[in-house]
Amino acid sequence: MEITLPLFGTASTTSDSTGLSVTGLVTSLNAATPWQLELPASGVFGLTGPSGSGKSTLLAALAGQRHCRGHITFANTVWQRGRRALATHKRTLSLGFQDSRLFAGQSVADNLALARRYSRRPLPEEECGRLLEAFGIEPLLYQPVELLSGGEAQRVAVLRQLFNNAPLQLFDEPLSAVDRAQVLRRLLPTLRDFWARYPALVIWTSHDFDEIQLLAQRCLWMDSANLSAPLPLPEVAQRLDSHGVGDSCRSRIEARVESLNDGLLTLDLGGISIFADRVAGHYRKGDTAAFLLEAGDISLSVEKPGLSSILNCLQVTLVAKQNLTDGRIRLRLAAADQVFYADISRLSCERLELREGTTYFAQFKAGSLAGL
Amino acid sequence: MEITLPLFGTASTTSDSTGLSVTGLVTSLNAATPWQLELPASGVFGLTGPSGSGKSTLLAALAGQRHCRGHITFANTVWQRGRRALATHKRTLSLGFQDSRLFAGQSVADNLALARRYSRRPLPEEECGRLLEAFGIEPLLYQPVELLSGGEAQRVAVLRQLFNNAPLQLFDEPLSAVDRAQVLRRLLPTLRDFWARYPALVIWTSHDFDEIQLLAQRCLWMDSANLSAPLPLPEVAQRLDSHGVGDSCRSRIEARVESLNDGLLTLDLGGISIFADRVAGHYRKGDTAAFLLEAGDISLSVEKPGLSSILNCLQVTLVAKQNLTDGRIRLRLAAADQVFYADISRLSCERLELREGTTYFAQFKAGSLAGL
Amino acid sequence: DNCTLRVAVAASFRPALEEVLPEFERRHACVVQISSGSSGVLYQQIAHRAPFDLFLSADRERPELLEKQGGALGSSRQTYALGLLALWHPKSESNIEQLLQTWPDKIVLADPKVAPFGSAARQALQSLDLWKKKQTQLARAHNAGQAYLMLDSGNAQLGFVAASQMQAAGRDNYWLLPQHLYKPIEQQLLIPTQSRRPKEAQSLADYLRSGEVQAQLQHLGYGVLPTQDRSRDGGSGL
Amino acid sequence: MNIAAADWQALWLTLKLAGLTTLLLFIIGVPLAWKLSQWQSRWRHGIEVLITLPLVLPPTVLGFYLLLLFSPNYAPGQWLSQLFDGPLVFSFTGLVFASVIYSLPFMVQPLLAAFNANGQRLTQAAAALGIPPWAALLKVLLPASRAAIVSACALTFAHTLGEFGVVLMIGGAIPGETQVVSIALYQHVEAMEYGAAHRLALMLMGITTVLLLAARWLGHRLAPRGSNNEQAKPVVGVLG
Amino acid sequence: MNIAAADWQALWLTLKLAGLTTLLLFIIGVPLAWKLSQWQSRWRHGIEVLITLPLVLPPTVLGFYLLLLFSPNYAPGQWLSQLFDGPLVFSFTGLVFASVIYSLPFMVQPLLAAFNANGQRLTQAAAALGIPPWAALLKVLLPASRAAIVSACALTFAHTLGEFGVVLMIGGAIPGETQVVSIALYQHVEAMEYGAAHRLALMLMGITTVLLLAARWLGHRLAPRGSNNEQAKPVVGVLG
Ligand SMILES: Nc1ncnc2c1ncn2[C@@H]1O[C@H](COP(=O)(O)OP(=O)(O)OP(=O)(O)O)[C@@H](O)[C@H]1O
Ligand SMILES: Nc1ncnc2c1ncn2[C@@H]1O[C@H](COP(=O)(O)OP(=O)(O)OP(=O)(O)O)[C@@H](O)[C@H]1O
Ligand code: MOO
Ligand SMILES: [Mg+2]
Ligand SMILES: [Mg+2]
Repeated sequence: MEITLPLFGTASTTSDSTGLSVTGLVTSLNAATPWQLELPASGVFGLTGPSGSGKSTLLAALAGQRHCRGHITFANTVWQRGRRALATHKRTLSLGFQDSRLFAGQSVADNLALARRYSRRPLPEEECGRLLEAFGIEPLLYQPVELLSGGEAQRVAVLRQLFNNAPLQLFDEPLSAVDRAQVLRRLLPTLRDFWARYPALVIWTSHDFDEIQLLAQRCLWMDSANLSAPLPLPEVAQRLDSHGVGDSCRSRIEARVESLNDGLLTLDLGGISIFADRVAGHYRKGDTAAFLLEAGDISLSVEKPGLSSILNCLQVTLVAKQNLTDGRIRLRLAAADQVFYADISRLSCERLELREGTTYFAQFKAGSLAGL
Repeated sequence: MEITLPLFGTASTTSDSTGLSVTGLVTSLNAATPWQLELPASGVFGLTGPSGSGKSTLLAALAGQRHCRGHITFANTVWQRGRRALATHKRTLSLGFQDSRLFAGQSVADNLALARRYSRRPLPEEECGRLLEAFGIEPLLYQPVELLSGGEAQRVAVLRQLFNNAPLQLFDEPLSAVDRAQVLRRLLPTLRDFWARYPALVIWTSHDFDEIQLLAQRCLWMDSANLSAPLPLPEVAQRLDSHGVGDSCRSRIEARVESLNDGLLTLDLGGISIFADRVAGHYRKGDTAAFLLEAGDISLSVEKPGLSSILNCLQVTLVAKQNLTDGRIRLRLAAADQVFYADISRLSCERLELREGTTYFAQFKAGSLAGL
Repeated sequence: DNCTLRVAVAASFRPALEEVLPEFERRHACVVQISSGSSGVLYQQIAHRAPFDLFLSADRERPELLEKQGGALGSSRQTYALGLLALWHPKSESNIEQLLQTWPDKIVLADPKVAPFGSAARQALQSLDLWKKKQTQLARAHNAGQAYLMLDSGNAQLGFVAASQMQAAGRDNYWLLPQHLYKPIEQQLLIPTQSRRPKEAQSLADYLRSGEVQAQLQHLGYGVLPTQDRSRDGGSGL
Repeated sequence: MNIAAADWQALWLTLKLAGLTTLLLFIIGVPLAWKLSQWQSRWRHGIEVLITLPLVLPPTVLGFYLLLLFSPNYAPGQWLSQLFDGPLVFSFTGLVFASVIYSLPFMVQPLLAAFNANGQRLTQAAAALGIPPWAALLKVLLPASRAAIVSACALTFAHTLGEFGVVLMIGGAIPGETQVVSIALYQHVEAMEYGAAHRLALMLMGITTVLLLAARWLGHRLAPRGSNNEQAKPVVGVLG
Repeated sequence: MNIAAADWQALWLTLKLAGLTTLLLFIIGVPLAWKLSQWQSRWRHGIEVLITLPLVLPPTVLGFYLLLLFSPNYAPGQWLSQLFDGPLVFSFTGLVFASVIYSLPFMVQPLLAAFNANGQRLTQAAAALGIPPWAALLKVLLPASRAAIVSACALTFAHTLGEFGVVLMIGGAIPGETQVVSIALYQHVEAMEYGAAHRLALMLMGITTVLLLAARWLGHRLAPRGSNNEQAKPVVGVLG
């Protein structure tokens, strides 16, 4: 098979995947654990894992900027075969570095113009204007990049990459120095909308799992140079959890939109109405929407609870119990074909005499459902 | 008064503050809004605010690395008077830069050794070893700094600054590239313990408010080059909120430790027992400990609720109601001389017919109390 | 103590000097250290007290000037050789004048402003009334040595050099220019005031002017010294 | 100042020579330094040392070897003379050719240092946006290396102005063609026309100073506005 | 190879001169370049241009002015001669002195470029840890500028080796004292001893090449291990 492989950079007929296909990729970091990866031609994927685990190394290897061997194909084009590699600029990708790497000695506008000029799929003028506006870069356009603040530089770097609009976009902790308010309120929604309009395969590396959850459906997990296949977000959340973030097990819940009144969203979850507020974005009646529900936000009671400010109450089946390292107990609950987790204290578990297979009432506040 | 000011670098007798005192500090960024600041000789203070608002500029001005005028005194020593500035290396401070700035061409060990060598209060050997261990830097000691991953470089930079152990320590987004798990589980507890043993005045700049809450009692807020006086954390949380992070209003609650059994902490809050699990760290009976309670984690009911997995139930007085931009309502509650916030949906508020001045039952799970 | 003589010699005379020195060293049990350079540089150095015991210039003007400035020991200035101007030619049948007249290419000469052989070449061209006419064809070398290099490397085929150079290289594609075309190139020596061994220097001067060496010099491409100069034989300032 | 017409001519010729040489060396030196800075092989060190070698040979000796190289007696000289449509020796073209070889290290070394320092990072960043290598050089690396370019060009220009031994050897000091100011100056010194020498030396240094200052000022002007303004000021009047 | 004793002597003298000059210039150049790189005044450009000027004057003319400076006929020369306990002119000390002036730009320019590039950032970082300026220079800036230092020293060394005009003027070509290899080489050429000239030139370039390569290798070895290893490899055999 090695022999019949097509020439570099030319369309491959043997490879039938239009997405990214990585097999047996080995760098000096992961000699023992070659990386495998199969991703579709478009979609946003998170990438997270402990510091120093090899995330930046993976991105550099994908971009052909780090010594490696193995096999990389993207959009039917061979990028790497064995030790032979296609030059970075010939790969239809863009890579954002952890340290921004703006082009020194030039203004912000120059940086953006260059990225757009060499784009393979240039964005229309008005789209660029919209992005500039959303990223708050307009007032900085004629500033030399050396004078930008840390967060400003990161925003310019992301913007530069968006202007480039490559089919494969790799981001390395791109917004770590921007205030969370701006990220959550303006940047992430802008990015989500942008990729909806201009689809691309995006790998978004971040230590902020919220970022990943708001952008991606699935997430890659890197730990000590071991790369996992794309995982559903709850599973990554659990891994993060086992790495010590005590409060980050969030479950993804999908429900059909029933109505949106006065900021309160009514959803249908297997016949039961549940409520969500605090949800920005556009929901249309009949759409299926996804939400995050934090395990710690759910409480359980044996009998149907009385009137309280907790709006949502679901009848759930307790599937499994698991002891957490911090002394609490994680309950795996099932309702309406969906699985989610609730973390409660051991004391509650004993008091309520919870048993697997039994049905209970799970309560959570409308505000606990985080819209994506 | 200008005339009677003592010479630079010599102990001042007119200034009676042993801490940091800044008056009328003006850089090219804040010509219209001079900065004032009074901080004690030791303690950890957060610094946060939108990207590009001037945080790094403030730190640079304090360190004497940016053109400014005004008046800065620390520990009875004049650092800046008018346009005359004391050279950075003569100020008893350390400044960590947003971009790590490790000493290029040297190994990690060299970097750390240099910082310790020129320390004015060198740490004992075993303390350094403990920090190295806690920061996970030991295996990297002989690596050239050029090869460190983003998060590794940041950890080395923070460590370098700790080894320097200056009386005033300024940090600029020092852990933004480290995974949250490590930050919350290992680094922040280590830092808290360190500064308990080696007190210093610390300004900790971060976009991660959790970091600040876990380290600091008070926080400076910078917005469009306007610097506020040190604020209590809930107030900063609200400002962050009004800047758009919908889910970040956490209140600080202080309670006396009653007992610690099997991972469950029993606390006394004005005569009522409340429970907290998921709390790492060492608590001793009789200590007063601080916890964070997220506004969204609290639910209210009119009557005393029945048995559920929600362990904590407090009788509270509703002090004020405030409409949030996302359609929810923030309730200001008072109990046992403490004030905290609860966010509930408008629907609940209407259903429960909440009124200011009335007493209700506030419920929250044991897991919702995050230990500091 | 052993005797060392430091001699500053014009570059063009160096080969000849090296030829006759061994005999002198043998007779006087004296080691001679040679420093060669262009006469102009050597003049500058000696004027600024360079520690030389004897100065062999390639011209007459500089020793004269040095003497006038009080840089010479007594009346040590003397002529020790007569330079002969030669024309390097490309194995041609025609005569000097004709060849120079009709030559279409570059003509090499040493720089008339700084090199004695250069100013002699200028005089010769002026005598032939070619100086103005050939201005644009003249390629100036820094000194006679470089002029020779330009010709020897084949970058030019016609030019003025010193006869001594052609002799030393064993070449015969040259003509001696008729002596009436240029002022004689009187090469003079003097003993600088700072000389630490004026006695030995004087004996070297005398040796150079002796009949035996002069005969040798004629084989090396130098002319016969005019008699009035020989009459000053032995005139030591001591 | 009282400067002879021939000296003015020499001055003008020298400026032309130095300017042309700097321009040519810029065109040659930039890609050369860039390729070298990207080349990871151990041979690279060899080439870098090779580029330094024109410095090591005394200029007159270098001139001597150039004389041999230009000689129509040998193949290279014949080939060069065909290439440049006339012999290189005793011609302005030859001077330019020689100056280019002679001043090569002055252009390449500072550029190489700059490219080594931030070349890899920036070229990677450019390639990661699909910018091909040549465009990366011209549009990313050069603007970022502005200071090094000014420094390299200034050194090259100055060195060519002061070029003496090589020119002396292969130029032939033909007024208006190869008689550059360094030769005129030396002639004045040797001919003991000290007044003229001092005047010409002053003139040369004056003109050079003005040109170099202008180049720096231009390099500064071309930088995006605002840069370097707000850096830490040297501390004034610190006591204690 | 068949090299005369006098040539060996000249070679040894030259290496001594170049080595000593490089060492002295390193000691002078590092603080000078550093002060310049920190100096924010507009005068800085003037000083930088001033340092370039030794390049502009033809070496022989520079030598001429040095001759005037050293001359015991005038006051400065007398003072210098007292200072150095003997006249500078026509002595090895004088050659060192002249070489230091002559090669100054070669040491200062590359260092200045390096210090300008990362000096401010690193010095700030050092000062922000209480490290005083001098310690910052020695322990932070120099290790980070290793490549520039090697380059600067190599240029200085090479340039001093090839120094001709200045030495010619103020040296007096006294064997064993001031007769350096460039002069011996030129004398061979002038005396039409081409064989000896070629041999000596080859020898000179050979020794220089070895020394420069060794310096680079050393500079490389001194860097913390591992650096530069894992950078992007040039792409091999790319088709399409
Ligand atoms: N040297 C400078 N000269 C002029 N303007 C500057 C300079 N440095 C920064 N600025 C501008 O001043 C503003 C404040 O910058 P600063 O770095 O202090 O922000 P910050 O609060 O640290 O932001 P971030 O959180 O993104 O790091 C920014 O808009 C920046 O562009
Ligand atoms: N060029 C290199 N050569 C050798 N080792 C390297 C190189 N670059 C990085 N490393 C090491 O490889 C490991 C992985 O680095 P990498 O930058 O991929 O981590 P990362 O997952 O991106 O971490 P972070 O989240 O901190 O940025 C680190 O321990 C680092 O020290
Ligand atoms: O010294 Mo010479 O003899 O003409 O150059
Ligand atoms: Mg990384
Ligand atoms: Mg900042």
